Amino acid sequence: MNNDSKKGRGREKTLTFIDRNRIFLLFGVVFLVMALFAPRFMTSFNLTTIMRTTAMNATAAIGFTLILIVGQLDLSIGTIITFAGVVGLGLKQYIGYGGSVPIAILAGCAIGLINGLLVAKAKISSFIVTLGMLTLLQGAIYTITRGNSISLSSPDAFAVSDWLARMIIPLITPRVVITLVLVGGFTVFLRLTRVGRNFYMVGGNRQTAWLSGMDTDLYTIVAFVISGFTAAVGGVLFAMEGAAATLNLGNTSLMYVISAVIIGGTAMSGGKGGVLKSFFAILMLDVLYNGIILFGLGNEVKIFIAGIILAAVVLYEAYTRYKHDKTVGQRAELLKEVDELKERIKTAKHRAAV
Amino acid sequence: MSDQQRVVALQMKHVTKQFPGTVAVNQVDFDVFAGEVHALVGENGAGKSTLMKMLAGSYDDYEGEIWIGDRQVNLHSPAVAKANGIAMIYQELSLASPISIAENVLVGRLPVTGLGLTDKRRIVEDAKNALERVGLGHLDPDMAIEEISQHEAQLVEIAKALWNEPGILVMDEPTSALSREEVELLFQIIERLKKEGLAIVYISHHLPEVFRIADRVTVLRDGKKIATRAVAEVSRQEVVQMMVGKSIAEFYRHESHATETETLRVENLTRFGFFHEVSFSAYEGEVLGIGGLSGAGRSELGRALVGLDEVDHGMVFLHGKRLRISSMSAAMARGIAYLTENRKSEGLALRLSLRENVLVSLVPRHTQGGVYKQSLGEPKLQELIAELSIYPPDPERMMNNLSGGNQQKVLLAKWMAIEPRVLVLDEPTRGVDIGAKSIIHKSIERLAQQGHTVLLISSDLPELVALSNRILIMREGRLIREMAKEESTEEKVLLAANGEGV
Amino acid sequence: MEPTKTAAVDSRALGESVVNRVFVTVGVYLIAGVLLLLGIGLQLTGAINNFATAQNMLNIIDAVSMLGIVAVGMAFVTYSGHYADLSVPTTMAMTGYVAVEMLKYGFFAAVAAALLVGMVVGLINAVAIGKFRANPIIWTLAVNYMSMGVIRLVWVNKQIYPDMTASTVRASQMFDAIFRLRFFGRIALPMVMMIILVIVFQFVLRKTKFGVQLKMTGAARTPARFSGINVELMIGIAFVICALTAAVGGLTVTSLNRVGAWYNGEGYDFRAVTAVVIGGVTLAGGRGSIVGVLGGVLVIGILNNILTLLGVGTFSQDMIRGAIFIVVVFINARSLRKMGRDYE
Amino acid sequence: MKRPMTLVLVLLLALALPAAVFAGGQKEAAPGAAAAAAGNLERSLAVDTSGLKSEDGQPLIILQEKQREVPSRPANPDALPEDDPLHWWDIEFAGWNANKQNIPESPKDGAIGKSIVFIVHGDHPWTTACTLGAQKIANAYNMKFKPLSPNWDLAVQNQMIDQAINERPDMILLIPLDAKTAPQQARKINQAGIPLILFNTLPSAAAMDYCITWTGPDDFGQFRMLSRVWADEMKRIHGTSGVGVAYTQHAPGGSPYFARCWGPISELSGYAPWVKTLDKQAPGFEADKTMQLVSDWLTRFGRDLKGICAADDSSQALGIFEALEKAGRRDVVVVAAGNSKVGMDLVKDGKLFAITYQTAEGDGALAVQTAADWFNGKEIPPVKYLPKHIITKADVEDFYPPQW
Repeated sequence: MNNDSKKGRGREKTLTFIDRNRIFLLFGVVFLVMALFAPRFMTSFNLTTIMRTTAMNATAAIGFTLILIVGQLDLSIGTIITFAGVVGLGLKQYIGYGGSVPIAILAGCAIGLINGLLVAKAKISSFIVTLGMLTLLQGAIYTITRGNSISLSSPDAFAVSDWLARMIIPLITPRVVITLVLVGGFTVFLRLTRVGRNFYMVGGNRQTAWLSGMDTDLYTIVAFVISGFTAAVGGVLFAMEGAAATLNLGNTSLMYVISAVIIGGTAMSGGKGGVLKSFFAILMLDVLYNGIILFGLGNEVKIFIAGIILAAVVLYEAYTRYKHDKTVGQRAELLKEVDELKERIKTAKHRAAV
Repeated sequence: MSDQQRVVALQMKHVTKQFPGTVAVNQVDFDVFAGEVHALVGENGAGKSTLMKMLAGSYDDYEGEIWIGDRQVNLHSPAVAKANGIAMIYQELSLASPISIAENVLVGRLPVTGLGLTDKRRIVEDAKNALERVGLGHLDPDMAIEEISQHEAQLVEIAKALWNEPGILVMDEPTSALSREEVELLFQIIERLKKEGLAIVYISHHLPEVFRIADRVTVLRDGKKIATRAVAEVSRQEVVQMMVGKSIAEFYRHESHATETETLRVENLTRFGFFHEVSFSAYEGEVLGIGGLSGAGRSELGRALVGLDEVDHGMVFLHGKRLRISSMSAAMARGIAYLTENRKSEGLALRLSLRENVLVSLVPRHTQGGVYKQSLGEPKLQELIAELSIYPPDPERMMNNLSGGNQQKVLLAKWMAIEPRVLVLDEPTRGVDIGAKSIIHKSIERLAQQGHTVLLISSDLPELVALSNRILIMREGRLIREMAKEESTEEKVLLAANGEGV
Repeated sequence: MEPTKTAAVDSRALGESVVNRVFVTVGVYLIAGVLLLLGIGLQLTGAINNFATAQNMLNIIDAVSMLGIVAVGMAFVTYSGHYADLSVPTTMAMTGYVAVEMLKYGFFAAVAAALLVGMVVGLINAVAIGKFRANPIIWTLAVNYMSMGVIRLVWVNKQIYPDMTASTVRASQMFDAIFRLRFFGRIALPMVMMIILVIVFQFVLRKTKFGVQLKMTGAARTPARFSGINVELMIGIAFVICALTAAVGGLTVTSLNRVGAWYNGEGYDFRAVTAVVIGGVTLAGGRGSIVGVLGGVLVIGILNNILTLLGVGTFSQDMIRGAIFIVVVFINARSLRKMGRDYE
Repeated sequence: MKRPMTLVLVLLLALALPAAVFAGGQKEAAPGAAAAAAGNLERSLAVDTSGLKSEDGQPLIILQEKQREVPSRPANPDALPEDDPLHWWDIEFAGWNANKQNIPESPKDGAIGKSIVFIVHGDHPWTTACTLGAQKIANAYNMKFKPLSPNWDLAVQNQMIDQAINERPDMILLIPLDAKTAPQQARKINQAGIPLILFNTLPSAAAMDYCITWTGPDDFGQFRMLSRVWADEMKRIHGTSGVGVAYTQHAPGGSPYFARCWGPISELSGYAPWVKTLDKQAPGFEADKTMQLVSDWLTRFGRDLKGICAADDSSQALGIFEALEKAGRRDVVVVAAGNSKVGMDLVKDGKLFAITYQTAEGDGALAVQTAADWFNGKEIPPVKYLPKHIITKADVEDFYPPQW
């Protein structure tokens, strides 16, 4: 190992740094474009709108990021969002928000717990478990509501929803605050606490984690519980602000969150990623959509661009790995002489030709 | 070793561990003194790894007593084992590839600030120190494991184990992926640790290493303990006999079957950055050894020959005809095959059956009019199971349920099945017990006898010297030397591989 | 993924209980059988009627034949160790649109064009996932978005009708017949297509070079590559097959709905995976069979049938379906492990 | 190393704020200023839209000759049995007893040149037609017309409403994505002081307090009409004994889910008590699922099943027919909602007995027309229904080419 290889690694490192933080750049670019060209984008009202739109999916994305970090998948977050919304508002008229909201959130955790137990203890693939849970919950929601979406038109309900939607300062409403607190909290937790780091270890290599004395099953289960928790929080708050819970509240969230989290740079393979990145990814998409609407363009554009971005990111990641695999293990000192070697080969060919 | 420091660090009293249907470890007594290296040898499936996993706390259902110092402990989870100062260095690397070196080394014991938050600065510092101890000071602790080479990773693994400042250190085949230099470094480290009073359990198939580093050696066979002896008082032969139960020559120089007819000729073969301008020829019935340190480009050369990696320059001739190898299947069709050095990750489909793993190489050949006839492979399969005495001889058995040695035999069988004209063997006996080893060696000889050409890439010098008719030495991606059988000795090969001597 | 026990285990040891053995061999058909018995039992108790009639059985198969067509293709993706192809729904919709558009050049042009669309989407997936190893779930999701975008951009939220685009009445009638053509007055064409596909692909999977090599690829990609298998190609073909069956499914759905619309095929991705997995094709890859997938499809059909006959509401049916899905997969995985045919 | 990133962001915000101020300043000079021009009202009143036609050749706006009479609200509708028409009063007559809250005054300065934002529920051929109809009227009044579609995503629709408010148009027209979320949405627009007209999806009553009016199909009324025709036909064919019917429901959420199932049930409980309801299920708008459902019904109820009422005349209707074909049941009388091409073709072939006339273009057109009337200072009723009409084989031809 000599300096050259070290230098090479230095360069590599800078690149990987940019790569690791690409989502912030991406966000910056999108934001800049919209700020410059989209009509009425840069009004504090509109920016607040964006933040408020972001809130639900951003909250759900926290848990989902964690799930990917431990190397699992949770397809049920969309329905958990809806479920929590329905429970939270459905029970309000009986026990008030004071009781119904905690119950809704606990329900979310409970669902997460079940997912987690089935994955960790019964050893069923999380893809299967959560896919089944998705179907099951969807049915449950329709059954308990008998097809009625739930709305509250009582003054106090409106009071709450107004409070949640109130603009404290530009960009910030109470619901946004809650989201930001959760995002910040989990970012710190995952980045700077031992337990947080352990989640990465579990996802990075389950066996290592286990051998270094971590209860990997526990970590997996906790991840699912947290995923259920954040999804539920996102759902119930959204419903409260709207003073209504529809039965397909979270339907679009799943694909939206998956795309965002991946674009944010969290890997399906586990052990990589971060909550803050996911948050900015969601923000980036919302800014994009917001701008698209401001431009007066339709969904087709929105869907198409979302697809392009996602595809680009996935391809980029795949391709860098592809390249990496091809070059890993090259000897620096040999690489140095490659050009000169090529030269010699060319001349040799030339001579052969003559 | 003077008597006053003979403190018993670890004692296992008739421990037993059963798996469904087998008793992997049967009433074994085992102890280690502080400041000694106690080697544990035995064939694959003898129970070494099981015994060690027991120590690591991988099982919560073993029988018998384990004493650490003067306390009896229940090592029912890795956490407990760690808490009792037991550290393991595993054969299969136990590092998380997407995660930084630093966090892998310090896993579970990340330094924290007063606020209970992890301390980035100290993480890097500590990791650096840990790496220094194994001579990896130049590595940047922030790099992810996936960005460093395999032998670097092996050393990181060791650094990780040492960082836990264990009282008892268990090493399971720690040298399997190391170059000679690194092995030397490791041995120095071990010596130092001995002086610091560590109790070290050293598992290896590599008897020379055992005799070089160990104070005592315990032999296991079929899960039972055969004997514990002071290394000074026992000979290699005796140990081997205890291991296999009967006396066999560990190595025998086999006579050459090499002919004058050239099978393979390689001219200026080059893959930029891996190996440059390699030229040589090999002959019918020849076993052509390729020696060198790990990472010298030997495996890359082998892979390039069968088209697993594309070549940037150079030519390959088979029986005088220029070969343009586009893919491995093409190479196989021409009669060139490559046996990988990584049995588990590259060699075998552990989820599939023995039959499927062996016959996969024959699929193209046994496909007629688009229809694959498995039955055509059946006789060959039986023949190979018999020749290599693969146990259990049940073609339906899933690979994961076979012992390492038998897995390696299956891997070899896969390539013997197509009877290639040129067979490249990359570390054909890595991590394999002596019984399996000698069987594999016999098969290699048989291939040579029948006029096949074998390219033998091996870091196991005795093996290399014993089997090869000629030995090519590679160093840092270049072919630097060729040795005739007569002049080739372990020492010479070693020196050459290190770029010394003429 | 706890440390796997490589110590030699001999067969006496393995939990070869009758249940496990039966389950591993006949797999999903055991469940299908149980459900049938359940149905008959319910009929005897009078809880439901006309369950065990040829008519009803045919209904069941009819109901799932389109799902079957798609699932059979999806099975190859799962079998190759790549979970699922989430671009299936939009592929179905797009083939529908293109086919209907192309009817102006006659029926066969339409079918050809539809299959071509499938082919193209399949190839895109093949390159990205087969060669560059893009994550299958995310990539196909992205492709799903993009092609949906394309559809919306090209056909600006309009849906198009065969009988309006078709050059000749005959063409539109033939297109209509894709779903409606009946043999012996009762055997519908989709059913026939499904059966044929099952037979053909079962053969392909078990008896051809591709099938055998795909198995190795699915079970262990790198070792497969180191055994001289062109894994890129194998995976690629798997995705192309999937896209092609999706195209066939798309044609059928479109013919049924008599309209090219972007919501044709919605939900077919997860529904197909469910069938595939219930059918015993494990997500780990390299395990299962097409006949098994047929079984999975039938199980779903029979289940829905019984539940509706019982008068269970659509929504409660979902709950039951979800639960049963998880349980079945659990039993399957567990018996495989107990049999020593698999590990976590 | 983190610095460059943070720098980028800080820079952006620095760029952002002045831009915000700038945009904010510009915002006030919104469109509609032109409308202030004198004589605009006269010119607006002079505009005649009665001549406009939908793609199906029908007049774009068919004004209901007489508004439908509303029974007085029972003390507690929910107490009544579900098959009592009055049980559904709150949904059916939502808006009639609304107590409007700070509804803006009409400027009475004419519709010409006004800017309106037109938010639908999601992309669908129906929506496309609906938007087209609205566009026609808007053009007639030379309005600034901005259609938005949230693609069936509530979060997005809320965002669009915010953005619409931010644009400060002269009016917002909205199809609530869900009846139950409408109140909060309407309330927000109302509080922003922007005139609002809700249309198509009948929102829950509370929403009516905040909008000028609601325009759209009289789903309940139409299905009460349809159910009578349906019952008569069944009576003609099967007599009045052992007549069982089943309903394929609309997707939950919104009045159609109830109107297109409980409408007929409650109506028939009085008009034709001999009709037994066997089952009702919501297979979604997927032909194959519906087909399976109906096949199972035929197995389960056999000859007892004499009629099916579908909430959708395309996919669902088709599914129903494939099932009936297979079972060789020509005798089942099927009726459905909406006049899509598929549905009307089925009527033409005599497979579908009757469908309701749901003019998509008219739906959008009526909303915009009502907006125009309001700008022109006309009196606006709290609820404005589209005309009710039942299409049968007899007159189906008049409705070709279909709107979607």
